[in-house]
Amino acid sequence: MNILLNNSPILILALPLLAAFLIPLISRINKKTVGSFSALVLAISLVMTIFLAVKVITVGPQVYVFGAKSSGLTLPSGLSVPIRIMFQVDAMGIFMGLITATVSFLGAIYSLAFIKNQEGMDKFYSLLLLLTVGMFGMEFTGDLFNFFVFLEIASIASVALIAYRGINAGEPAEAGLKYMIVSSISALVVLFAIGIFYGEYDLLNIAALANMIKYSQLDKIALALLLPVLAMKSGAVPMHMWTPDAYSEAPAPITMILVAASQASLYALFRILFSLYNVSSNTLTAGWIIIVFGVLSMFIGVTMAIVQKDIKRLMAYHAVSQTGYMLLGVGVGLAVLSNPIALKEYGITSLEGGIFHIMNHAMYKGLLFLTAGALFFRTGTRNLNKMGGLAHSMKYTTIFFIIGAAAIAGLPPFNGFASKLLIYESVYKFNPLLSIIAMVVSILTLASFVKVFHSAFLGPKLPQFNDVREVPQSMVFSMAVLSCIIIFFGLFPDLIVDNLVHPAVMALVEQVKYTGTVLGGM
Amino acid sequence: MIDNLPYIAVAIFIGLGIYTLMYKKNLIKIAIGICLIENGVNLFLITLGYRKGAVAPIYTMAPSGQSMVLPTPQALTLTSIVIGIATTALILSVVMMIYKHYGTLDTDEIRRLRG
Amino acid sequence: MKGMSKIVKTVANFVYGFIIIFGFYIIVHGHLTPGGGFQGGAVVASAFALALVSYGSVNSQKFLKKDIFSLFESFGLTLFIVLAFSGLGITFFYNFLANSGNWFGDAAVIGTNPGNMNTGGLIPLMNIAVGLEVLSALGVIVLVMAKGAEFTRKKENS
Amino acid sequence: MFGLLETGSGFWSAIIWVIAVLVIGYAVVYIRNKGEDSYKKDSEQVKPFISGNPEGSKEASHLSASHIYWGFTEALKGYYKPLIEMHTGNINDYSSWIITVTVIVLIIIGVS
Repeated sequence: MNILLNNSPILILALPLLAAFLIPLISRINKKTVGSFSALVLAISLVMTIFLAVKVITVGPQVYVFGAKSSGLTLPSGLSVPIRIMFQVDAMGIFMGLITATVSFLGAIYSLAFIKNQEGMDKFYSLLLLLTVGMFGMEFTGDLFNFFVFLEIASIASVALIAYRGINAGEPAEAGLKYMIVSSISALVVLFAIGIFYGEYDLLNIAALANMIKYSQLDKIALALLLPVLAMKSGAVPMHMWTPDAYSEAPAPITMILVAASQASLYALFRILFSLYNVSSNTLTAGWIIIVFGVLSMFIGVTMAIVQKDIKRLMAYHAVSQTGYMLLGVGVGLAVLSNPIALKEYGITSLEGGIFHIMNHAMYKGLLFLTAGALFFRTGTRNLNKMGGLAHSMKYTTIFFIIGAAAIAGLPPFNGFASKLLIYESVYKFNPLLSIIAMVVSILTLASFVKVFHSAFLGPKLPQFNDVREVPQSMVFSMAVLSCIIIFFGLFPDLIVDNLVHPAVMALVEQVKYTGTVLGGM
Repeated sequence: MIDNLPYIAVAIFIGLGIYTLMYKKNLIKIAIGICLIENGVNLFLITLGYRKGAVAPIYTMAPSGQSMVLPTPQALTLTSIVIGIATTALILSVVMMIYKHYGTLDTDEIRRLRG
Repeated sequence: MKGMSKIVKTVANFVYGFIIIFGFYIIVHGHLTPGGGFQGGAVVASAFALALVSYGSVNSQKFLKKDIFSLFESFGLTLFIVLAFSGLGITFFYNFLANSGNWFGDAAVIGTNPGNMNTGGLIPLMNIAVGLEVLSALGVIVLVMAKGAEFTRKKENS
Repeated sequence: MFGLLETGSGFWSAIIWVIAVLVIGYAVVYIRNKGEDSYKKDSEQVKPFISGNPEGSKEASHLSASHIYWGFTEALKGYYKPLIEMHTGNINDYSSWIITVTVIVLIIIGVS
């Protein structure tokens, strides 16, 4: 038991990795067990993530060094800088890890019915596990180059999954190609920036780099290269065009996981801005750049969503818009990072709002995409114009959709309201205009979900949907779990904020904590 | 000056790649553009690890006392080449799928997803 | 794809074995010389590409089977990750074979020397696993691309 | 207690909110029940009044998605037209946007 817990940072990744490679072998013996096998592995991974989270929150950040004589040996034989690849899990990393574990487990459960008996099912689950591995790796790694490798693993796996239906139709292949090209550009730019860091400091470890960083001209260039591409991977306007394409064409459980994957890029952006640069950089400028990205994403995302006719495309634009809230909250926190009074007064709250919104968004947007998948599963269309009256025959899905839509629109008492309230109130003290824009966007969000609700669920029962039934149990199970999480977060937001979000924010703000776990001298 | 030539080559590689991505309409050419940028970045990494007059970093073959070039950037480059092959293969196979359904490689026509 | 002329086929027959042997040489000597699993695997896969080009995709399917390739691919990957797991008593990826006196367990000699095959611990084993994976994965890629080329030609002709 | 979430300038508690909603809702229902009950279920009252025209079939009356918020988009035509034109779906434009934004950020961070 102890050995499991000590090795849990790597086992969370390594077990899905092993399973991903075993699946092609298993499917030769029995094709049907593949899905339940991967769900089982992801469940183990989820349990281990929860145990690791308890350990990280109570004990402190965990370091895992690959191939060393002991897993905590960061500086072997008197070296002053770490040379081995290591995983470094602090409160922020495990916060994202919990999201990834939950979402990928539920995605696998949902896929049991959604991807039943289709051609290439073994490859689907292999890639799903690889995508999970890539996301976990991006969140846990303490090494920049390792981050690049996991970024590429995640994007290659997600491209293959987006193009999963590309054998039979052209659009998924098109969406996959677009995502592949933008993500290769971003990965190469990230690699170039890593090269700059290596050329300047001869280091790849984030903590050691953070200790040395001077914000010279080269560091400025590296920051300016990393910031937009990572914002692009998380879907910030005006580089969001891949988001609706990829999200709408991927199978629904994959879309849910892709949302978490884009948030892993967002996490990397925050990690670089807070843990790597922190106050050594010009935080006001970087913060305002993030805020501008955020406001543009919020507003353009939601206004584009209102005119969409494809249900998943509409939700994808909402994903862009909600990413804007996170960017806004964290951007305000970053802008006042070097000002201790403002940071204490509203900066921390704003960061809490932004970070809490990440988790909330993963949950309710996942739920909404799953309901859209359920509609597609039964009606065979994503076009809202062709839907109607589905509440008559899909009662559970309707209830789940209402919960998700209320949460995304920020209606109390659901979880979206709690994080949005934190953002509104703290951002208002920073700049009232930004807060007002955020509220308007929230209203427009509600308006566009009223449209979806009316055109898909309300109205008389349409004759072409007479034989539509409720979706299978595994799909209902995934959606029910997400709904329960949303209601729980909505009723007890203080539990989550105090126990998970606040430690995560402090892990971001206090750079010494991050460097200290590797370099000592806490 | 002569030491900086690799960096100039890097700039040319990446510039050509960006030009290809922005202005070439053929999907195969776009894949080539990605490859160009990738080669530029790989060359950048390799050049960072180069030292004048140093030998290859092989444990058993280096004469003692002689300085070696840095092995880390070479390992990084190798990894990025491997990833690059996977990326290129994936792009090309997706392009093949697109050609199967759309019958064209022109980016102006491959935009059923828009708006 | 159709096969090429008799000259090409004869030369390909002659070179095929040598390329494969060279590839395996690179894989096995990965811990001593430049190269390793990926490079060697790529060299072996280039032999497959040569066979495919010279004999045409229809004829070469007799000896290049996609099914066997994908079996070897997942086998190589699983072997690699199992090797990484095997060090888990200490840490993941821990090289417990190095300097242990068992397989590949000799200590490496410092200074100019031709190199000892029996060093490196887990690294040669991992190189073999990676080599197996890469040669079969690239083989699959080459075969699938050839199939796709076949399809597009049919489409253009019709 | 009660799930109090400090927001910096106040607090938020979903439990209290739910209790308040229940209390107010009960009050509203109570007041409503006190009113006069003149609604008769099986009479002409329940039928929609369409100036004496016969009622159309229910299936035909469903309002599809593209008709909802038509006025909104029509009024904001000047905003929507360039915005939709911006989303060309062309891969070249995707890359161009990324590179343009990167250059702008490079300039801003470089100058500051």
